Amino acid sequence: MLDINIESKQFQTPQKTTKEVLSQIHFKLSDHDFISIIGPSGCGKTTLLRILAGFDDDFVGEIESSDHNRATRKFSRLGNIGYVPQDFSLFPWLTVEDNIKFGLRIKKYSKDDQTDITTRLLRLVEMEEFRKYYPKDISGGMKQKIAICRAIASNPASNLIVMDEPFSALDAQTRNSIQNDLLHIWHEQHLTIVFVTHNIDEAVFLSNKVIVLGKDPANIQKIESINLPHPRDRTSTEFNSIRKELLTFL
Amino acid sequence: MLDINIESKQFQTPQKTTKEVLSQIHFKLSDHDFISIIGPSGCGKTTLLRILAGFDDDFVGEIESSDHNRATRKFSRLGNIGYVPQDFSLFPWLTVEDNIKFGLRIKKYSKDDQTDITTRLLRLVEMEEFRKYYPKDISGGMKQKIAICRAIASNPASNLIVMDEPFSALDAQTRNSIQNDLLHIWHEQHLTIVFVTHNIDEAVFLSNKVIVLGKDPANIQKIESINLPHPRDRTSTEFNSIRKELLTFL
Amino acid sequence: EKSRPESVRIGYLEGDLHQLAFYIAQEKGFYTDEGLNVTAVPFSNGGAVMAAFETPPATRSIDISYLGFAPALYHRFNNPAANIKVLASVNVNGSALIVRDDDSIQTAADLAGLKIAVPARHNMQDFILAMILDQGGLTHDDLGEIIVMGPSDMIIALQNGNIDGYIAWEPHNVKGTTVTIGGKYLYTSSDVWSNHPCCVIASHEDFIDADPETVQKVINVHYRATEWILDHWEEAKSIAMEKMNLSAEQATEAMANIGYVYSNDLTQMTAFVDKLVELNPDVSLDSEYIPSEITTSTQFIDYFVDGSYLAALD
Amino acid sequence: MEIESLSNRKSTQYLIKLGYLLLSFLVFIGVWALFVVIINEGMNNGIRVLPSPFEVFQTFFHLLVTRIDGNNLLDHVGASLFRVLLGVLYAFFIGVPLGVIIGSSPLFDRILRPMLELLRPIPPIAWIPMAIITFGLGILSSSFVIFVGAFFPIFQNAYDGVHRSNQVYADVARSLGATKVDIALEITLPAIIPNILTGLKVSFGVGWMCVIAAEMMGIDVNIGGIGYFINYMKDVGNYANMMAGMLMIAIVGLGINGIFELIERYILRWTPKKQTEEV
Amino acid sequence: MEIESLSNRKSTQYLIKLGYLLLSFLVFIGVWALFVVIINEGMNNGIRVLPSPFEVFQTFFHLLVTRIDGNNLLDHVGASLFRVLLGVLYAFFIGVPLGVIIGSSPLFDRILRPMLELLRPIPPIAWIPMAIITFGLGILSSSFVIFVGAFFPIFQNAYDGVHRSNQVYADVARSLGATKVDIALEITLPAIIPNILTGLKVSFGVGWMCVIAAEMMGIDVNIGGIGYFINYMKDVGNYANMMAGMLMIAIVGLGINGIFELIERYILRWTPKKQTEEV
Ligand SMILES: Nc1ncnc2c1ncn2[C@@H]1O[C@H](COP(=O)(O)OP(=O)(O)OP(=O)(O)O)[C@@H](O)[C@H]1O
Ligand SMILES: Nc1ncnc2c1ncn2[C@@H]1O[C@H](COP(=O)(O)OP(=O)(O)OP(=O)(O)O)[C@@H](O)[C@H]1O
Ligand SMILES: [Mg+2]
Ligand SMILES: [Mg+2]
Repeated sequence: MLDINIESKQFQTPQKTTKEVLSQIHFKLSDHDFISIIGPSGCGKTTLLRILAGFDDDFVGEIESSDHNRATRKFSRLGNIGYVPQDFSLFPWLTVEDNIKFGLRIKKYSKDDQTDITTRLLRLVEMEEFRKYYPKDISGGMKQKIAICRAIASNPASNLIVMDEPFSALDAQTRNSIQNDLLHIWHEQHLTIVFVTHNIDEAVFLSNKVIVLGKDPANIQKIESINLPHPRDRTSTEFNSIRKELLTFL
Repeated sequence: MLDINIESKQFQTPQKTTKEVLSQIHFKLSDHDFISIIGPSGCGKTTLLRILAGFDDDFVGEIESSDHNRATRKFSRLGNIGYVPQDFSLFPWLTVEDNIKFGLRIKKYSKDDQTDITTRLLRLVEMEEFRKYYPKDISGGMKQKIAICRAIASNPASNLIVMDEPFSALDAQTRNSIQNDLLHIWHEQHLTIVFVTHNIDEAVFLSNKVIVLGKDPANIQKIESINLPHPRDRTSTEFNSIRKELLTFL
Repeated sequence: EKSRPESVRIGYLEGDLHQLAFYIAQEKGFYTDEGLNVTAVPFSNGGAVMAAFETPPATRSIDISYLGFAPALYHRFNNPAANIKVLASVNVNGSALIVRDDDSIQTAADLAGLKIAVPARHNMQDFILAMILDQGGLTHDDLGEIIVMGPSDMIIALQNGNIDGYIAWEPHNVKGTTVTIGGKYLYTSSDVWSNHPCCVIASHEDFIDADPETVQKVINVHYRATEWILDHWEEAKSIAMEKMNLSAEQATEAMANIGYVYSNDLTQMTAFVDKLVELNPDVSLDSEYIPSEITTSTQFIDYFVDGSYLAALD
Repeated sequence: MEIESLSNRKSTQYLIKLGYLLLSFLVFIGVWALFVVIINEGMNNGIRVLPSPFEVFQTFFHLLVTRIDGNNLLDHVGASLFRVLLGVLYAFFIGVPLGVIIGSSPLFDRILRPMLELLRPIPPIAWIPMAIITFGLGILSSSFVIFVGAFFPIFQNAYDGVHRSNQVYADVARSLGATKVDIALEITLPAIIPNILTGLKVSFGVGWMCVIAAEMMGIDVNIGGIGYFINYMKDVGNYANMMAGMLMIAIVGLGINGIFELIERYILRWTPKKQTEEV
Repeated sequence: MEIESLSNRKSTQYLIKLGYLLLSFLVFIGVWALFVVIINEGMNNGIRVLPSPFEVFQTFFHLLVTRIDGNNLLDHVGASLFRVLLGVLYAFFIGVPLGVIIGSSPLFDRILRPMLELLRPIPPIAWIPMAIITFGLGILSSSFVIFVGAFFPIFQNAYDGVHRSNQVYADVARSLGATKVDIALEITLPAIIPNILTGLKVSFGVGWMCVIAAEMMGIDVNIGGIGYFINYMKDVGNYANMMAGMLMIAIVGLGINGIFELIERYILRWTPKKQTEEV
């Protein structure tokens, strides 16, 4: 589906020097992949994701969309990639409902469609009664659920969604249940997901491929395929041996 | 060492109604215990910890210090409990060094002692070179290490330190290394630690007793003793069976 | 004669040709000759001078001031702290009503409904305006609007069409009659009342009691300066031109409208009080702030005007 | 019983609050009266220069209905408010677009901002003489001075708002298919509304201050305004009227603050509550 | 070579910045000149009312050394600055303790704050007539007016600082054995320093504005001050001098801002950098 070939990504520091943040990031993203990216804090995960989502095309390299037979860095400018950012992701001036509707409204869906889709998604994440709430009035876990709903609501043409540590602030219980929700949606809507986390456990539990990044500059330390069936048992021996192995790369 | 008997703790809500946050919290804290408290977000962990630390004595119940043969709720007003709060814990207007020195200065240690103790602790957490930095210029993990140093620097008479989710913002790698540091210090200084976390893994890895709290109001669901020797293997079967068991209580 | 000069703070109105004697005295060093060290305190109108007299003794900022007779009277009747005495006169006449040069405005009666500016309410010019209006059978209430502003702003306002006319002291009247401003004299104050009292010198009773010698010196200087103006008209004119930014023609015309005097014309002053009481409902000889035994304007002027320093001129 | 005791407690708390407010008001009147006595007795040897609080209140109500030179207190304060409104309106319609444009375009930022920075340190009041000589004595002058005072807070807040408005919101919107125009209208604008409100509030404060100064200097030949009124009353020596005018200013100021609070509460219902407040 | 190209790039960037600043200045002069032409030609039929920028700069330098009525521009601006400083100083020494006390004591808060809230909406400028009649025309009056203007920003910031200062810091300090006095001196005070600085900065701005208004109304019989100067020059019709005075105000304003920035950069070195800035 996508061929990612990033030779290098540099930033200008406040001292006007340049700093290489990404180097030699090469991997393939296939249809219905669930790729997790893990790596130390500040290594460049968000930067990589922003490039994937097409918000940043100031890098050396290329991202090619193989199936549509066109080569462009700006493939996502069409707005066909869902994005769940690391933080502050809901528009605080819109209600829960209007946040989900945002993309639908922009894409000029009919009022009825907007309501239908929103209601279906709110039901899916069990948040129908919070429709009229503003983001400030719901908990962190709820916010994350809504951010995910918003990303998938208008059904990105690419079916691709990138997520940046979406569960970092949640407690174990909420996190577990929302992980299962995500897997459910992923399967249901036949999505392709790129997922950044700093939690190895989570990566192993969710994805079929884990990319481990190093630091200064971030480069790929390891790409691990995980073929365990879902739902996965976190206490199984295979699960833990994969965790252990990944840990050695960090 | 401490006999904790909290019958009830209530808050006044902004709507002027009252809300019970803690109910029937009874447990014992022995010398050199490492107790972890886990529970869902917003259940009352911080509230409980603040009561333990003596910052809040507006509750029904009693906390008795058994070994000193005196019964008082305000035992910690003597300033003999170390406290590592959940957030914003370093004094931002002081350098790393002066943060650690704060308690020593208050307790009128000699200048030389202040410097010696600070240097020793900074060396222990491998942060000597950051002496003169202000908190804003060091990473989250470093801040947490300094907060711990500050809490133990002036050697609380009780040897008791309470910590409120001190590692919540860290990536896996940093978290693992600082967990080991903490165990080292705990053993070395013969400390008693009460540790709040929302990470079951962390609780099982660190402590000899895990208290699982329920919600609305928080009450004790389970007190689990863990007798595995240190260092613990997160991938071992025992470890994972304990994790699994605790998960059922959440 | 004296080694250390006596300090005295004298108030005056900014850019008022009536008070030329003060400018001349400063310029010619008459105060220094008397051994006085003068702090000159500028004010925008007589009301502001009176407010300064009325502040508590500890914070009062002037000892003696040049100001219009009207605000001095008005405040004396209406403010418990306005304990001043008039010591000498400064000029007669010298005010005028300037209106836009328009055929529709020919007499006092045409002022009905117009917007007229005055330097302050209840000051000298406001009072003259009342007299002008009275000639046309009008009162202040018949004007479209009465507006208070500094005399220099009046000229700008007339030029911009913000007002239809104004009444001020010289040289602001003559300045308003240039081609660009487009005003004309409708009445001079001497048209409605020849040789009416105008500016005076007044001092607070506290100061008169405390330092009569300095008061005497100031009056001496004023006398000398006034005489000097009358004796050296052309030279005085050139000083006025420089101080007030005037052309020779403007200075000539303006000074011709002003009668520079020093002695008090008690008859005219009494008439002034009578007219003030008649035209001004706020002013009454019953005022609780003047001694109760005073019931007539003659008695009041006798009380209010202290001619002893003029009498003692050397 | 539970509920009753609760409602009892509530009304008790209410009464306590009211009691404190009353106490505060009494303390205020007391301090004021004391001040008057000190000035009159201590500094003026018993001459009644300053009026007592009671006299001021009496005069205040009297002036609400009695016209002096054709205008009562309400006319004056209304004229002042109108001037402020007009100036702030100009500032709003020029300041917000300029803030957004300069805030989002580095080129304009580089060329126009230093110029504005040069003008900014001149207080609006220092423009009064300039305004009088160029625009005469009328609404043009007064609203110009208020415009100068109101412009910078509004501009700066809009500018800061754009600068600080989170890039992430724009990214998300783009990922959902929003165009540049969509982002400007649907993201930037709502995101900077709190800033603009803050700017407006500050502007009103500054404008209110400027109008009083400008009126004292007689900037507008139409109805004098409340600043004109108090200065005029000083000049004619009627200090009770002067202080009644100040009272009027205080009341209107309180009113403006109250209105802003209501507007904020409504428009900013999506923002988290502020920490403080509660009297 | 790497390093050289880097330093090259640096100096190029520096040049570009300088170029933009110059361009900005030229645009500024151009706009100003255009404004003068419009006023003189368009509104005054070709009569030169407003001076050209060039004339103003010339006059400015002339007035730096030439005395008018005994004082040059620097004397005037110095007098104004002194008044502001004095008023702000009073406000500081009264506002900070009061803010801390009222901020930390619910009782004082309830009794004193409503009283202050009643006084707050009266702009400092509205106090000018009152100041003149009670304190006369001198430094007492002018510094009183500036005090009123400077007090509220300083008080409010100290108050907010205490209110918002994090309870957690106090808890930690207590856990380390700090007494109440320790906490007040070692926690509350440093924690509110940024607030107090903000308050001071606002105060200076307000004070600078007030002093100009007060001087225009002739509040001080000693050296007139820069506000008096520009108003006086308007009155005598010397508009080049008037605008030179305004230029002086702008320059001093820029200077004050610069000094505050330096102080902030030093005292607040422990606070995270602000987002914006950079011209
Ligand atoms: N706009 C920018 N300008 C300069 N440097 C930047 C910029 N954005 C990011 N960086 C730098 O790039 C590096 C990678 O940042 P990034 O946010 O991608 O890390 P991350 O892996 O997402 O970290 P975290 O786990 O904390 O979210 C960091 O060192 C950061 O300082
Ligand atoms: N001062 C207070 N006034 C009113 N309610 C409060 C107060 N402090 C805490 N609460 C309430 O008490 C409950 C428990 O809060 P607490 O901070 O102890 O939770 P927590 O378990 O530490 O949560 P987290 O995992 O998010 O840190 C919450 O519902 C909170 O709203
Ligand atoms: Mg990131
Ligand atoms: Mg907590």
